[in-house]
Amino acid sequence: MKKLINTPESVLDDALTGVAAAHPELTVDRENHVIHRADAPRPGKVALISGGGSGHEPLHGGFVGPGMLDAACPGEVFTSPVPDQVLAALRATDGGAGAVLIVKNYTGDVLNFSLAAELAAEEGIEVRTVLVNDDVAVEDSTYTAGRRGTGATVVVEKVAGALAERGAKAAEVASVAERAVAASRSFAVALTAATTPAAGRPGFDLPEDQIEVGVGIHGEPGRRREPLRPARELVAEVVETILADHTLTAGDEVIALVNGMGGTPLIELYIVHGEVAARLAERGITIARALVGNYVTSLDMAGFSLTLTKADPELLELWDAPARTPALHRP
Amino acid sequence: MKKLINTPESVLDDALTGVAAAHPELTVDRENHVIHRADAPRPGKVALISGGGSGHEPLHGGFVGPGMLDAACPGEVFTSPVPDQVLAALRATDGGAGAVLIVKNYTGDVLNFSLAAELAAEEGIEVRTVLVNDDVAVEDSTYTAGRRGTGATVVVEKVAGALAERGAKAAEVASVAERAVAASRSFAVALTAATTPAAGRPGFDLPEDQIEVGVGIHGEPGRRREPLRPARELVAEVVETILADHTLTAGDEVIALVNGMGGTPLIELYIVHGEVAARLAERGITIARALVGNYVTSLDMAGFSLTLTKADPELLELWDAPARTPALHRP
Amino acid sequence: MRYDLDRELALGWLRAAAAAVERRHEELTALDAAIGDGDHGSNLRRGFAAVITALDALPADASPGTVLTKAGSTLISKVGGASGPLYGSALRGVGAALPAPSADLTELAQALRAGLGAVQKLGGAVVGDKTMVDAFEPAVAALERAAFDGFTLREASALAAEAAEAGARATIPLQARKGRASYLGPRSIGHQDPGATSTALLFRALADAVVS
Amino acid sequence: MRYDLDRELALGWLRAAAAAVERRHEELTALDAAIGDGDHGSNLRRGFAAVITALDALPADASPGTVLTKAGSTLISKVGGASGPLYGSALRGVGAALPAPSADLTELAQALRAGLGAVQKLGGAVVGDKTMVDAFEPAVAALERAAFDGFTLREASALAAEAAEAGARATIPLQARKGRASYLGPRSIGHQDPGATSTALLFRALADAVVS
Ligand SMILES: Nc1ncnc2c1ncn2[C@@H]1O[C@H](COP(=O)(O)OP(=O)(O)O)[C@@H](O)[C@H]1O
Ligand SMILES: Nc1ncnc2c1ncn2[C@@H]1O[C@H](COP(=O)(O)OP(=O)(O)O)[C@@H](O)[C@H]1O
Ligand SMILES: [Mg+2]
Ligand SMILES: [Mg+2]
Ligand SMILES: [Mg+2]
Ligand SMILES: [Mg+2]
Repeated sequence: MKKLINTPESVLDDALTGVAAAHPELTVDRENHVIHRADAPRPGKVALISGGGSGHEPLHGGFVGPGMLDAACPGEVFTSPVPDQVLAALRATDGGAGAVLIVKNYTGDVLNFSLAAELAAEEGIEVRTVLVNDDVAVEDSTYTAGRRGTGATVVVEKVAGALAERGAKAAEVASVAERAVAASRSFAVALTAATTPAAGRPGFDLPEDQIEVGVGIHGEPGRRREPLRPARELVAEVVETILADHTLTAGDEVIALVNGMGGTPLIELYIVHGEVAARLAERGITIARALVGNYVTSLDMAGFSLTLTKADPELLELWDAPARTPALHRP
Repeated sequence: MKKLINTPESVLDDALTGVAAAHPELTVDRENHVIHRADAPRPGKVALISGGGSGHEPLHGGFVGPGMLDAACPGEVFTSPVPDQVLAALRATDGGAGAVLIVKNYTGDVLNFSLAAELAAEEGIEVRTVLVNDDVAVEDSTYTAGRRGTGATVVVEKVAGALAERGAKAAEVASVAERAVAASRSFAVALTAATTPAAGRPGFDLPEDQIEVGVGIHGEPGRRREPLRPARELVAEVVETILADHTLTAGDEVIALVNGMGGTPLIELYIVHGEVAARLAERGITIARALVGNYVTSLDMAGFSLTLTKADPELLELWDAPARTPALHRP
Repeated sequence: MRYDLDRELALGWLRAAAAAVERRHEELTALDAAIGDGDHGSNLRRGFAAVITALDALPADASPGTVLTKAGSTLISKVGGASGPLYGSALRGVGAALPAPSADLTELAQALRAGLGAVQKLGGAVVGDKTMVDAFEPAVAALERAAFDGFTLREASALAAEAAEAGARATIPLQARKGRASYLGPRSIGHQDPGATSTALLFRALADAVVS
Repeated sequence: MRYDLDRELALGWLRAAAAAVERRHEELTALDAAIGDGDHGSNLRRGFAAVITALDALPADASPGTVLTKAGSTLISKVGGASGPLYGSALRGVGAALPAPSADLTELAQALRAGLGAVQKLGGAVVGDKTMVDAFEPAVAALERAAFDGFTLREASALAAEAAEAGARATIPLQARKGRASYLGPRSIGHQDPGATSTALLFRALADAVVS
């Protein structure tokens, strides 16, 4: 394992030290492992909070700031945060207008966030939870833990954050977040496996000519293995898979997120985006807004995910609204 | 080789297709391989142009926009652009106030940009060239091609771009760029080698416990091999190496860029930044501004570079000035 | 050798569990890497290390229930992931059912049944879903049977550990329907569930603590 | 067999060069990967493919100088990197010195000396710096000597190719002082310079074109 770390155990603490040093506009609660806006709490503003395992940076800490999150709760690598952490975030950002938790749909995240929500409710903080579950690779939600939350999280945090910033009520913020979830579908492929500091070796072995299709963001294997093919063919398959599960037809507009998993050069993500645009154009679907880069990563995994969010005027307007965070800016 | 590409030969063309699709605020001249501001030429504004081999994304195309570059000329992967390309960029952005070329000091870049400058001069465009040569790993410039241009390029493009945006004259823009170069030193370590699409395999073989110290950004081996050590020790060495060549003393302020080479997770870069901040604090040097992320990459190489720019009020003010580019924003 | 669950045995159990996790965390992580996200071992290791610290701070006259409840709360506060709330709630459920200074085998079996109930209430898993429940359920059933049949705590806890281990092994051919492994669909078949494995390890720790 | 450099031989030389680059680009790239950035082969491949296309567009009565100048300009326009301007300027330098429909061996040697001069003016390298100059200089010197000694073009071009090849091999023990390989300091020792290798290949292409 080759990593720029001190010890596998201190990864999160050491990274938070760096976040604190790099971002004076954020407050890092080192003890509770919470990153929040330095100006929190904002009286009268709904607190928008998210979190999840670390290793997905810039998600979520990189999206804390005006127009997006009020706080992020980074768990250990690939491990959901603990309830205490989420409770600390809820307390630090409570402006009296309630809170909305954006939770990616994983058993661990759901359990820990809901324990925290119970504790906060006992303290008089009104908490709503929005589950993000955009990953169409999880086909059958009756016999699984349900669809995973992946790339759509960025879209949800952006639009909900914009609405919260304007002073909307918690119910409105939760409702637009849910609308964004419902409008979003994602699918990911991996060219290599991620290596967690704790495990010290790749999560799976992948021959030089094979890729994992339908992977999540935690280094787990996907639905199946396939030979690596040219970007054009691979993207065509990914677009097909998403559209088969989406209500997109000619004339529709989308927000498209071509997301790198951490180990893929940006130049390749642009190649992927070019192919995505071509495939969608063939079907008469317009990319109204595009985001290309590493936003929801899986440590050093090579590969990409595509998220398509069906756009409407409200979602687009919120997507374009001002935001000032380490990883996403809108003027 | 596992890459999201169509063919090794079409990497640049296909990526430019994606850039064009993702960034309506930029114009991509597909024939000449130039990315420029959609509003170019801006009459009366000095044109700030840079370029270099591809594979370093977001450099340079990601820094085109108000407050930074007017145009970028991406060459083939790790290959400097050709004079025709640079000439096309000069023509497309010529607002009558001359141009400043930001050129990283590599033989190929220097030769190609200077041929272009000659051709442009014949067309009546006044061209100044600023060489970026910040890499202290190249120790002896008498017996080498001179110090390489690496991370400092981002700082130079930012501060020169801010001044150019305000309508400064070409000589002033070139002069602040030169000041930023003179104030900057960088050093890089690699944990893995980059794989170019053309070569198809890593530029060098590195045992599982070894790193290359003093590498450049083109997949070339560094000055020496060392065992991988904890981030704390590695960063201490990198900081030492830079300070040994820098005129920084207690009380000084710096702009610090902890730059990922493409294959290193952001969480590790934050760990590195935390260590950089600690080492500088020990010496009484203050990080006035920090930038942590993948800015000058080397395809899929794992590792990081550290750039320290000695700050002064003018450089800080220009660093903070508005910018609106795909990869760097300032409100 | 102990014949009832008292404060000492509760502490001994948790210490044996912590030691076992410390010894075998890499194995748990490897199992989790195969069909999950490769953190189960380090999750439990972090959690049980915190449990040991928390136990030191308990008053000397704490009941076994208080000890186990504290351990559960600590796991919830320190582990994260799916296993943190699940094991934490389990131990809190066990602890809540043991208010007296000591509990006999029947009472212990009832308390563990309550702990299992907490896991199932929270996680919704049933036997056969390829989770910790697949080891937990047969272990509790074995204890209940042993109590009914008049076995000693020593015999009962050994039977429970064996049942849990058999339950863990029996997850190998199953396709996961809960937790992260469920995302793999049929590809989860052929691997032993990490949570079931750690549950077996916890029941083995109980049996070891009883005889030591 | 040709005795003078005329239009046909200039074209034949460039075609042979393009074919050789196409055949051996991987080897050039591998040499460049060892002490540079691993693009020399693909750079020249892209460049010479463009040269071939450009040649087709030339008028049928173009002088050898025009042919070589055009090839040089094409390399400058298509290759990039260090080798693009250097080889491009070299060929432009050679072409500029060959205005007549045909040139004898002495004139060819003079033209190649001018091409080498262009490389050295642009890149500042001297023999021993571990660059293309290390193959270029001995090849030109061999041609000059052969012309002085009254050798045929066939004999002279074979000697030049051998000299270039020897010069390329002689770069192996050198420490680079120009170009990218210089960044490696002493670690550049022990590797053959890619540019010197491609220069040898270009002189071999000339010798091959002469006899074919
Ligand atoms: N819904 C559930 N009910 C019971 N046990 C579960 C459930 N979901 C997951 N588990 C158990 O948790 C284990 C994984 O724990 P761990 O790796 O620590 O958490 P995570 O899956 O969040 O990374 C699984 O092996 C499984 O036994
Ligand atoms: N200053 C120079 N003078 C002569 N030849 C040079 C000089 N710098 C580099 N070269 C030659 O160029 C070759 C590398 O070419 P290439 O790989 O195409 O360009 P780059 O180094 O820009 O990637 C080197 O092997 C060397 O022979
Ligand atoms: Mg986990
Ligand atoms: Mg090159
Ligand atoms: Mg796990
Ligand atoms: Mg090269």
